[in-house]
Amino acid sequence: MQRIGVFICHCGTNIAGTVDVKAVAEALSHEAGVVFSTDYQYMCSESGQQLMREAIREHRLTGIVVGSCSPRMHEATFRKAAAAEGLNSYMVEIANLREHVSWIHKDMKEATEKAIILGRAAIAKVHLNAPLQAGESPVTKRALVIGGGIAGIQTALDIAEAGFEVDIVEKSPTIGGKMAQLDKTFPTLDCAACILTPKMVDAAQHEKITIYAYSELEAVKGYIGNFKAQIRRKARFVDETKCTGCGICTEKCPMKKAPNEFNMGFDKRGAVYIPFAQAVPKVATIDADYCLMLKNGKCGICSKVCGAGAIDYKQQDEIIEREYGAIVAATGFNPIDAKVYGEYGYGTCPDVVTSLELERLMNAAGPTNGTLLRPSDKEHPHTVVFVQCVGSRCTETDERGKPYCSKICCMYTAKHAMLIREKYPDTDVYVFYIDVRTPGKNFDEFYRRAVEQYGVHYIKGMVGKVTQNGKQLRVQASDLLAGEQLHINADLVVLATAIEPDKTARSIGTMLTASMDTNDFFTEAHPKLRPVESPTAGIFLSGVCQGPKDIPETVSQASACAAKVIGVLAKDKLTCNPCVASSDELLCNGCSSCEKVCPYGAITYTDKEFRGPNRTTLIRRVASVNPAVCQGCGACTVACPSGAMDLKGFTNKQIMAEVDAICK
Amino acid sequence: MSHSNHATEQVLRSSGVDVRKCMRCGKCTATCPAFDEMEYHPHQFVYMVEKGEIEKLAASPSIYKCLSCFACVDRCPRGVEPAKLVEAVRLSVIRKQGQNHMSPDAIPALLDEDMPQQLFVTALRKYSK
Amino acid sequence: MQVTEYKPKIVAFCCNWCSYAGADGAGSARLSYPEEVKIIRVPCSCRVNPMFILRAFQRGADGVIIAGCHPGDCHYTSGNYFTRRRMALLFSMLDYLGIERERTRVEWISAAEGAKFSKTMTEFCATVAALGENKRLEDLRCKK
Amino acid sequence: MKFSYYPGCTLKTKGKDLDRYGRLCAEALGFTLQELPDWQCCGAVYPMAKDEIATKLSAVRALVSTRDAGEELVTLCSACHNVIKQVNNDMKTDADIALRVNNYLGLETPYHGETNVLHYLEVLRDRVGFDNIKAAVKNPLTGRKIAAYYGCLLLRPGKVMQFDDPENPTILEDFIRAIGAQPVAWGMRNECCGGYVAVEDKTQAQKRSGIVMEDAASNGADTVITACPLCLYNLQKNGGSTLPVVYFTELLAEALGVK
Repeated sequence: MQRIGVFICHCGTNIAGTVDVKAVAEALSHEAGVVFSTDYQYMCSESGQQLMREAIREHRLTGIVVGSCSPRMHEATFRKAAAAEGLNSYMVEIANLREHVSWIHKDMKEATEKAIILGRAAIAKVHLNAPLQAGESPVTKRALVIGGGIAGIQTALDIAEAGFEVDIVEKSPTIGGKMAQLDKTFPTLDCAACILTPKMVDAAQHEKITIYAYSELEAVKGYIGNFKAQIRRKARFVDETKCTGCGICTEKCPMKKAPNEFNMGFDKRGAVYIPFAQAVPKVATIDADYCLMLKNGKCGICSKVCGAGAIDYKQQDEIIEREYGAIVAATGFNPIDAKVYGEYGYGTCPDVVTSLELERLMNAAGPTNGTLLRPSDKEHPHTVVFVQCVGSRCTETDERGKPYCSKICCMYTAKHAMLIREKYPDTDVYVFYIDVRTPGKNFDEFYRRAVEQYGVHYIKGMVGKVTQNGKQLRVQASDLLAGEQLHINADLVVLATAIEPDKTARSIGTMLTASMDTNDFFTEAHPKLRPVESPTAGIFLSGVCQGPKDIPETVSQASACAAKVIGVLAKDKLTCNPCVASSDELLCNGCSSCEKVCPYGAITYTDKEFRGPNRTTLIRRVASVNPAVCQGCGACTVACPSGAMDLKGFTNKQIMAEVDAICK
Repeated sequence: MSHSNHATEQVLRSSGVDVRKCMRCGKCTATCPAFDEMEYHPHQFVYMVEKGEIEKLAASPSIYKCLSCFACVDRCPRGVEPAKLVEAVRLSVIRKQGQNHMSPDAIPALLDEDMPQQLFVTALRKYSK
Repeated sequence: MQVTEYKPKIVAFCCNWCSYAGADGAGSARLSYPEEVKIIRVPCSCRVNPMFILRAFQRGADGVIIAGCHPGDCHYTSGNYFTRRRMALLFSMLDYLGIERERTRVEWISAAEGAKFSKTMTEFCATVAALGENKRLEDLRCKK
Repeated sequence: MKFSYYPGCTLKTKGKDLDRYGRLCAEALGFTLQELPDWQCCGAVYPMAKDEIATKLSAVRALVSTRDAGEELVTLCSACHNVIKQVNNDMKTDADIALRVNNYLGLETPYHGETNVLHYLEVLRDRVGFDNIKAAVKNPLTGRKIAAYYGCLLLRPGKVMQFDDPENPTILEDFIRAIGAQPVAWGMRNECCGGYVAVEDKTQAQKRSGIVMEDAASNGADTVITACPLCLYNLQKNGGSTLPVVYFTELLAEALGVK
């Protein structure tokens, strides 16, 4: 039999104004097991807690019921107070007399009655409470970052700086991501490579960081603190440890027909290639789809010219297994395929390009060495039309576009327009916009500068159709403020295409059991208060994989994400929520129903020996719950047909005792 | 915002268009081949129906200028389908007695020998009840 | 003799993350609902065993409502989907037993929907009150 | 291969060539077009309003009699195709329209859009196959530069017509290649010819057709092909160009040697 203490809080007049607190304390003092019952003005105050602690000592209380505000408010406070007196904190139950009684009812008699009933329910529950011990699990002090763009690099650097080991897994031959392809960055117009490549080098040289480039995540098992990941290191056909990155092989490769992804396919690269001069790791990769040696065994030139003997045509994919305490998704984005927007002529008119393609056309290391020339005839364009929101902000049922705002396009278009006007003042630049969205530090000023100082023509309206008209493009558009339909003869049309999560995000999300929204962006644990964590413990989110964002935002989020990861890795052991499911092995019939409904994969089955009749041994298949993985939802308890599965802190008996007390 | 009246409701019901989906991008108007001939343009149809200004639209020759080419229907990123509003407003006019825009008697004078049947059947369908 | 107004007994199972917080929200905003509603906190609506509902009816409850996070918003990703399916089955069984369909309900109430909580509870009380006392499953041994 | 065939009014009068060559080619390519008995005019234009029921009935009748014959319905005229396909879609997806039409028609078995509607070009692409057409060509139109004019009705609304990419179609270009000619790349191939307003407002039709014909000519076309009698009329009569405009079936017949 428990020795229960009841403490009814006045909460000033918040509760006492509507509930007769003295009557409640008096009524509950007659309940079975209650050895002490009182009321106090502010139970949460220091003196209120003191009162409780004294009562625990004096009356040797084994259970506590506090009639106060919502447990979401002060449950932790009272648990702590009880624990300070040596009482298990899970022996405390709260009857919510404020949010659920005094604040919603006017009549004192009825409110008091209800308060007594809620108090009784809490007492009934406490009778069945058992002391619970939070379990502990060890933490592997290494983090995995999936994706080596600016988000992944920043997160890795911050974690490494805190002294923890980090592995970056990047699917392409080099880290750097989309930012490496950009020309300048808004709103300061510093060159992307100048600020990114030092960070890439930092990451490569950091003793705590290991970069697995040209590698992909294959499988993940485990839970927070204890993940096991398999990483596929794709065959480069070049020994990374031997290659010096001298580039002789790339020059001598006779096969020069592979489209150069880094330059958005505007030029060609060899079958053996280094994506760009500042690539990290700076090693060559052989493209098996184009290499003559790999395809038909005829060539071998790269192997002959390589002084380091790094070429290895027989290299195979390799799978390595590593352990991690936390995993960061930094899988990034891609622009959508603009070909679906045939009305803008992309794919049929060569001088209709996407914004990312324009970055390469303007970049000094790009296919035109930084001179803006149009793709069709390599002439300098004199009229450039920008189309905003291509595939962004579409209705949910739209098959071609995305329902969200891609967020970065307004700003990079202002940047493009400004750069073109600055470099080529004889060029007319038109920007067709629906809204110009510039929330960000110095963002609107930047956009205004494009209009006021650089004379970019911003037109509120949309482009309806782009067609080839001889050497030029015929752009038909609306000018909504003037109420006109415009027909512009343009030399270059730039589409600000929507961005979408990288295609690999979905499969990675599945591996990590991290939830995603309908657009394949990772879902955060809380949209405001836990924006860099996945609801799945131990999985963290960095960069655009969580939602569209620009570079400054990505970097802030990447660092925030690192802070959260460090918070996990800094602990030697993780405390688990003790209110987890557990199975009574004697009742379990091994049916797997619980395993099937568990959203966390916390339940496994093992064959166990049991004593049978007449000194025999029976082997039975029984469920066991990993308390470090279980989050305590209770889905399994209801699925269990034999009643073996129960949830600590919310047992079947406890809840039914509450039901009985309420219905009495 | 609108003083919702019977005419507006009729147009909304008959067209099946949800005007509130419009984000005022103007792609319909950008794409409209009949722009020059119209007093009110596709995006204005959407906005004015939302405001309940059916009378102005009904009195405008614009309702006889839409080519029913479905370009605005296909290209609208919000799935608004402005052409259906033009049709619904036009119907609300020609369904009234004596309000036919073109009577069958007027057709012979407009014919030339090469005109396909489909041309004046369409015109009659569009212009009269 | 004064005729006391009939007051139904209503048990509300609320998930800790959405609906219990929604009930707190209703309290903070002082949005009243009948005091007949007594809330039991569960971690997730999927913790509600059909047994609990039968027990409530047995012990004389007149209505039982289960409130959870909106579909897709479950703190545990998929718990409320289990609830939805399980309760659909249970309710049709209760129907078969002669417990009116209106005495049970599943509602999705988020932490931000204090107003919805209060409105839902008020409506549910009125519905149950109109049905009168539940006698079908009541265990007479539990009567005083 | 046998299909129910809906020719439409214009193909019986001003658009006889479209029909005649279509039938000849079908025979040459080995499929049968069985003209629907007692078909009525489709109404020439799709009535967009949800509360227009009577004007959708004749299309439904054609669809129902095709269903009852257990066949697929082939059309040749773009306008008929558009009307019948869109009405069919209404019957399939709009329960209210379907209910009212079915109530009105009092069919033994109510109709809910079961019939598959194909344009003649879709039969060529998806059933016969352009490769087989290429093999069947006797007089390849080598050296001819042909502009494929789609207009509006074959393509739009794309979601309903499901004919080809409405903004970047290829079916007619593939057809042109199959008969040995060279397709012209041009931007105005899916712009409106001016349509029915030609009755009332010749200048509007002239402007629209003019833009189309000028674009075809400036891209080096020697012929423009279409599947629509109204487009043919507008482009020829109001296009202000001497460039010949013919039905695609006529060129097919020429290539197959059945003209």
